[in-house]
Amino acid sequence: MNLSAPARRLLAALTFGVLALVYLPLLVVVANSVNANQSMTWPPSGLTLEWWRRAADSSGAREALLTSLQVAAVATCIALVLGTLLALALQRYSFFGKHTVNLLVILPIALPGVVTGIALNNGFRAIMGVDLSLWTIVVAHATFCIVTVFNNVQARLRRLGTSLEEASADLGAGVGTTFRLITLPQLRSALLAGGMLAFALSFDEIIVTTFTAGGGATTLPIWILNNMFRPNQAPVVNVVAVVLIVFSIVPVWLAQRLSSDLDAVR
Amino acid sequence: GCGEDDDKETEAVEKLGDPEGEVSILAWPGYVEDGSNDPKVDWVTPFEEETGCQVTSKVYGTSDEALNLAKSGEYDVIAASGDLSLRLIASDEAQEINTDLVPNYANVYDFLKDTEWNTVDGKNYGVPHGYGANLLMFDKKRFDKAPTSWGAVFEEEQLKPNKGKVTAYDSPIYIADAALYLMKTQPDLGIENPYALDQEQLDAAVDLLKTQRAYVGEYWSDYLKEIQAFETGDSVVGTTWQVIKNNVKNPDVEVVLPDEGATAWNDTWMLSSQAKSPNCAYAWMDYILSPEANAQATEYFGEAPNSPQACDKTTDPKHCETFHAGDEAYAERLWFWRTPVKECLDGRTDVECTDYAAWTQAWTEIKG
Amino acid sequence: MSAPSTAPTRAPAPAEVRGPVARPASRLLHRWVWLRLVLLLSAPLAWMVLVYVVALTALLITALWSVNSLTSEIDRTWTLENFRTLVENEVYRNVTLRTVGVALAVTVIDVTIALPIAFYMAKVASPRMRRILVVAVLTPLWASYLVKVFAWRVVLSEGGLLEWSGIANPGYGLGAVVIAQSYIWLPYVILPIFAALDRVPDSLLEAAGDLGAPAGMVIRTIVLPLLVPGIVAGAIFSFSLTMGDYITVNIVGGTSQMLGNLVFLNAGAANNLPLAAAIAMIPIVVMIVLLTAIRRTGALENL
Amino acid sequence: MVPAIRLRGLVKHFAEVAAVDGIDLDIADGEFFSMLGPSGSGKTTVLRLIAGFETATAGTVELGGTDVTAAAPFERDVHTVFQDYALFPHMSVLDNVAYGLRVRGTGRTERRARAQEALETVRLGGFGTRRPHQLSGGQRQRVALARAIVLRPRVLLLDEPLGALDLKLREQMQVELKQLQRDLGITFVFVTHDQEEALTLSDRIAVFDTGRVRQLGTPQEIYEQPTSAYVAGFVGTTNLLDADTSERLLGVRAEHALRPERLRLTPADHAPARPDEVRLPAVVVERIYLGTGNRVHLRTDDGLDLVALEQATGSLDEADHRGEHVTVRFARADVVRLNTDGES
Amino acid sequence: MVPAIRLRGLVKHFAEVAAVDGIDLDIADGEFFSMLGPSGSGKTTVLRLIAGFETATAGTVELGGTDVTAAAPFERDVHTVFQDYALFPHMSVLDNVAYGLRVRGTGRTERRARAQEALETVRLGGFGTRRPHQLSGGQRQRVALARAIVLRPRVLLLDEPLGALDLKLREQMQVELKQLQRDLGITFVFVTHDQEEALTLSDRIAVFDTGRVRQLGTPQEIYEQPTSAYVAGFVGTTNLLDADTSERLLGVRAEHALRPERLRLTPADHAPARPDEVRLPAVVVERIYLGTGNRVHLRTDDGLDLVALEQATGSLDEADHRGEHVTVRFARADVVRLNTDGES
Ligand SMILES: Nc1ncnc2c1ncn2[C@@H]1O[C@H](COP(=O)(O)OP(=O)(O)OP(=O)(O)O)[C@@H](O)[C@H]1O
Ligand SMILES: Nc1ncnc2c1ncn2[C@@H]1O[C@H](COP(=O)(O)OP(=O)(O)OP(=O)(O)O)[C@@H](O)[C@H]1O
Ligand SMILES: [Mg+2]
Ligand SMILES: [Mg+2]
Repeated sequence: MNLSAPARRLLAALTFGVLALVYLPLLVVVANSVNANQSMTWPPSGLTLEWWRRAADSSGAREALLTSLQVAAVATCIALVLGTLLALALQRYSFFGKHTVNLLVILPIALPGVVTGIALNNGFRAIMGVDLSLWTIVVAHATFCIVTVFNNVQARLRRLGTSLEEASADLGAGVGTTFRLITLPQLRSALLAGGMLAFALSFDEIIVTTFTAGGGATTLPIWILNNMFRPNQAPVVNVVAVVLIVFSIVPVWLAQRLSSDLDAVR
Repeated sequence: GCGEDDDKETEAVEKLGDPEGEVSILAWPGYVEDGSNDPKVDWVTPFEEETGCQVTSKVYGTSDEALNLAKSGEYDVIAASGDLSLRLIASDEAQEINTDLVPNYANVYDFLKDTEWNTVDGKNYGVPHGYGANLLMFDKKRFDKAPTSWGAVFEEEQLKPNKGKVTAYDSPIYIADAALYLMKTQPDLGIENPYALDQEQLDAAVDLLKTQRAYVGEYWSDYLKEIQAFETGDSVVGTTWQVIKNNVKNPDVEVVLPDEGATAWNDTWMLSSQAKSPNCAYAWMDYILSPEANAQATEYFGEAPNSPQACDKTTDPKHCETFHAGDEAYAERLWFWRTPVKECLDGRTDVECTDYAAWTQAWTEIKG
Repeated sequence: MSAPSTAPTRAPAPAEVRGPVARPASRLLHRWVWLRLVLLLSAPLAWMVLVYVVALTALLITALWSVNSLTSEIDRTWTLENFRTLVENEVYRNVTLRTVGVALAVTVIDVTIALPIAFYMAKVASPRMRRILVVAVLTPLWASYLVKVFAWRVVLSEGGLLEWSGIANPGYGLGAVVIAQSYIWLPYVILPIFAALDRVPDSLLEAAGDLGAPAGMVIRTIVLPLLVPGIVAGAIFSFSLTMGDYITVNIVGGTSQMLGNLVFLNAGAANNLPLAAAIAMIPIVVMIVLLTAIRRTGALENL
Repeated sequence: MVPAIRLRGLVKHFAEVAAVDGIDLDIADGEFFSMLGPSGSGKTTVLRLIAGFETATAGTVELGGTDVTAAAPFERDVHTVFQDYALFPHMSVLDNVAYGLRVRGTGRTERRARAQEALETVRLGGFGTRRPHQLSGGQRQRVALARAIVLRPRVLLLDEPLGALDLKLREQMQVELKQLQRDLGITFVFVTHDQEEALTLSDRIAVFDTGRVRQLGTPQEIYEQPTSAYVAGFVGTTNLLDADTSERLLGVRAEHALRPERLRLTPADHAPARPDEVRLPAVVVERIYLGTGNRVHLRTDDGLDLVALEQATGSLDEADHRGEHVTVRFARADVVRLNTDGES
Repeated sequence: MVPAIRLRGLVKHFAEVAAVDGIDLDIADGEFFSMLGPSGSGKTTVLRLIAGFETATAGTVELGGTDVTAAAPFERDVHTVFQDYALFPHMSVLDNVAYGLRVRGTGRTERRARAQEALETVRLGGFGTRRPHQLSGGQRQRVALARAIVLRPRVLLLDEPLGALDLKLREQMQVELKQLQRDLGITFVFVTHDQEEALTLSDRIAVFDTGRVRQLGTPQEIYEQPTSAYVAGFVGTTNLLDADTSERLLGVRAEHALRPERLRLTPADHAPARPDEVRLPAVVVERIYLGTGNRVHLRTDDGLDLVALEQATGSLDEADHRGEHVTVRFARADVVRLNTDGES
């Protein structure tokens, strides 16, 4: 937009100012990962690499990380499938109860985590009679992740229209072929965006997870929570967080590149 | 199944069979360390090598969370504090222990054996782990004279100078701390046991805590939070554990066992009535009571070991002294956590006592 | 120039290209719209109903039961006792108001901060800078929630970073909860607003400027109304996530408690699932009222 | 001969709107058939009914003698070139063109070769590896064409394929389209609302009006013997003479149409009219420069508004002729009598 | 008189691209000024520089004698009708039109009255309560116009306002635009790439070529005296005679242009040419029916390809004249000599 130079500068200053504020606590995390004082008080009382060494040795952290990645990956996959199906149904057809279904998809994210947590906890144990495990976490996460995929795919479908699908049918492709060769590739960047948000949501979820995790199922947030209660372990948690931030930049950047490249094609 | 009792076994076994090859344990953080968090902290691996029982463990943050987890029936062994143990027993989640099958039980301090929080109707439901007291911690710069009474956190006069910097344990069980103070300072209330409060007594304790709340800066439940608060000065007086004091770098912070005595916890290893691997569970209980393992675990967590033999094995030779292990006189002044139930624990039969649900309700109101 | 006078010279076409391809399944799907719809809807609907609706309903039913205090077993006789407790006890009203208040504050703060940032990202920054900014906004999502809250504890503590750097210090309490929660959910608010703004064509803003509206007016009369769906999406995120939180308030909340704490305390701690379920009905009702109100405006369609 | 397309009693309702309201048409094999009509007159809907994207409310569609009314699009041997081209953005140009062969299971090498060949046909041989967004509008249009013709359909449906192109490019593409159709001998059903385009390209034209065919015929028939004021007005500019005026001028009480290019302007004189012509004194109201000539708006002395077209046959003097007195002449033979049912 | 718009040395670079590459222009008050040129030639950019949406890299923009080079759009007394209309989707038609008044703080009643009046001007009086998406393309375009004229600007900038309309509607809108401009006396700066539109409407035309003005003049000047092959080719169809051919036919070694409508076709004969004309024997390659006449593609016996325009002056016989031998005649005076600098 045509803004006056001072307005642009003000906006830029605001944006970068807020971003700086956003990164400030992360700096604290970084500082604490080398803070000699294990209770992470400010200012740091000295430098040490002890926590990094310990983190490197911590197979618990590694396993929890792997568990979280697995949970998030599987939950995201389920959410991708279900969210896409729902978006297709709701965007392309009109039927009785459409609004209810729409509300139903939003509900798991719109209702507070504790509510979803105890509802699912109760549902799994008392109603379905299944033992809590890694899979119950996956199911719970998938349930509230559906909405992010759904939103992204629906917005994309709305913009896409049906002409490409018609062109495909016109050229002789059946319903399945058209979906595989035309619709799905068109949805790729929306799936990427929705999937990434779903992944992030699941990866860092703790409240619902607390209620649906079975014994031995330690996701990273749970490991972190536990270690905050464990002597001499808290700073290691900071190291893990720093490592996460650093390593997350790569996939985030890649996804961003990929989706904007894909969008450029449009 | 909706949690029916069909597969629960509450009677003690007569003899042990072959180990099942795996055991699942529910415990406080730091009780079951297998080196995955710190390779130097590992007493699970030797156990696994010794017995062939593979350990899976889950940790919990509060006794209440543990109760829910225990009910799922997925755990063979549970480390339960006194505010949990009776609830497990009452809901038939615990199995009587045949202490003869736990050789290391013999070493345990006598005052920890057959206590009222692990023994019901003469049946023993668990073997003790370490123990510790809920002490009074304070920043001596804020006090002319080191406090020796819980009055420091309950008397308005003494609370005033530290308004907003008082801390307290964030759990309904903390009501017992208030009750203990009232027991000593207001005898006419007739409190005999801080865990056996009739409605009137509970109300008095609640009032006391509501008064206190106005001066509280924050409640704590994880100790990292309290360590931080005392180091930075966000908190200057409040309940604590010895281990927290040991970790606070601020030299002005001290702890005291006040004149009134204190509440305390003693954790009990219990066997689940739904245990799938009772033999490995017995093996674990014996192992964790062994002097080596008990010393490691209690020292790592920061509490008193359960036997004099264990005290000999601690890496810090002063550990048992710091934590007053085996100090019976000291232990006399402790009121170990128990679950309040309707049937008064102090033997009164003319009144109904308030149960834990009522305490929870009260705690909700205290925090407001 | 009437009918084609020259005979068309049709190139001979290989047989397999000509003509339709037999695909019975596709043909069936094509003909029966409802079949397509059923295939699309059955899996996700079954999932949502079996996993979620059933669980929620069970929770609602549980709220009408009570707990036997001795055995801690659930007593399945219908009672409104739990709801009576909620209504009669003013502490629940206070906590509800406090929770909604905090959630509202967080939402207002996040939306207020997110708007200019999203605007800068979508409409002012160069494409390259935009990509960098999106990454910069997304990255903090990966630093664990707990770690970030604890970092705020350090920042807000006495003599902590905030005081240390000379800025006033609110200390622990509701203010700190609002700050920490706003911080944590900010990216989830920026993203949908950014996406909505990205879809507003530049020419609309130019047209408004062209008609004589200064920047502020353009934003008030054109940008904001067009952003409503994005804002609603972001607001639902921050509002509900804040309302369900109980961990942040434990860490930086001082003495405060929120609805989440009560649910957690009763469900986890006191083992009083019926009461917990009854308390959980409060946020459910709040959210459903809110969602219905929003749906009236049509903003949900674009969520 | 069996018509390539036969429509019988075709009706399509959307809710209450009758988008197509009873159409009977036979389109011959190899014909270049245009549908002309204003926006919303149902042209696209007819096309979509032929292609199978819509289901007819009533009536039948036959292709090459087979009733396909109930068949799915992918079962019909017709292909469509969409107005927005509908190229697949995630595929290269070559893959776009090869798509139809791919879904028919043609082998990779063969389908590439044939797609390449189709691209050569539309003179885009060197563009196979590009993505659609890297092409100009005209090139995209040709890719869409290649994608359809590679399958050698009997019938090609084109929905305003030139609508989005600028004038220059459009003229060029018109020539190419016509050539292609001739070379391949495919039946083209061409939708447009550009009357000039329809006249230039078609063998036959159907003029649409709110879901019905108003007139069907060759370009000459449509242009020179419109049967209604509607058609006369829609195709080209026309002077409409109402019944009264006609009676006065021609002695026939009926509506007539008169094309502007049939009017001759000469300097004002009072010579008597020849028997086969009509002469009217008039004043020039406005003379609009068109490059190839002028459009002259006139008012006759008896109050009739007429438009005439002057071709530039020599260097025009640039003076403004507004107000000039002239004589308008036209041959009686050039006046077309309209059917009395012609409204509008 | 102070020109409504004065551009001096206007340059605009986007990264390395010089979108506008040094433009000097004076546009008079009340003039209908068109910018004509192919896609990407910088027309839109010039318009955006005048409106203030872009900042010039060099040069100045004056409006009514005041230098506004550095002024913001909302400070300039010019208004734009955008190609995509840019109607506010969340406001009613009336609110859209009233927006400019609202921004200026005009009272509610007054601005509604004036907006309504503007809507009447564009014949949309009854549409005030609709939302933009409920209108057809032509109606939207008129709303955009109403939104701009309600402010009575001195200058109105129109960026291909008719580009999205169908031919019939476009012709109708052209007439309306022209009338509106005359009635209101507003200066119109009109961007188009439709040469016919430019010729029909404008007082003056600037033909753009890659950021520069290639030729500036009245429609007649542009059409009949193009100074370069570029302009001759872009505006209307033209026969280009290269230097060799010109030397042979006209005795002048220079490029020449010859409009199709200046060619006369007569039955083949071998009569000698008059001194002021050229005669060439030729064969008809194709004759395309245009309604108002025919476009005839010819090849002369000495291998020159020419296009001629035959006006329909009487009932055409419908026979196909392909292959017919004819004589092409044109006046020497009708051949336009192009500047030698004319490339392309
Ligand atoms: N999917 C639909 N739902 C409702 N009405 C429709 C639909 N498609 C078309 N119509 C209506 O049917 C009528 C005919 O539309 P159609 O698209 O066939 O016209 P057209 O002749 O192709 O017009 P244009 O030249 O604008 O493309 C219009 O009144 C239109 O509003
Ligand atoms: N924002 C921009 N960034 C980079 N290049 C631009 C930008 N806007 C225009 N250009 C370039 O400047 C040149 C002139 O563009 P402009 O839009 O003025 O052309 P135009 O004559 O209006 O074309 P059209 O008829 O297609 O609208 C083009 O080469 C275009 O690619
Ligand atoms: Mg159409
Ligand atoms: Mg342009």
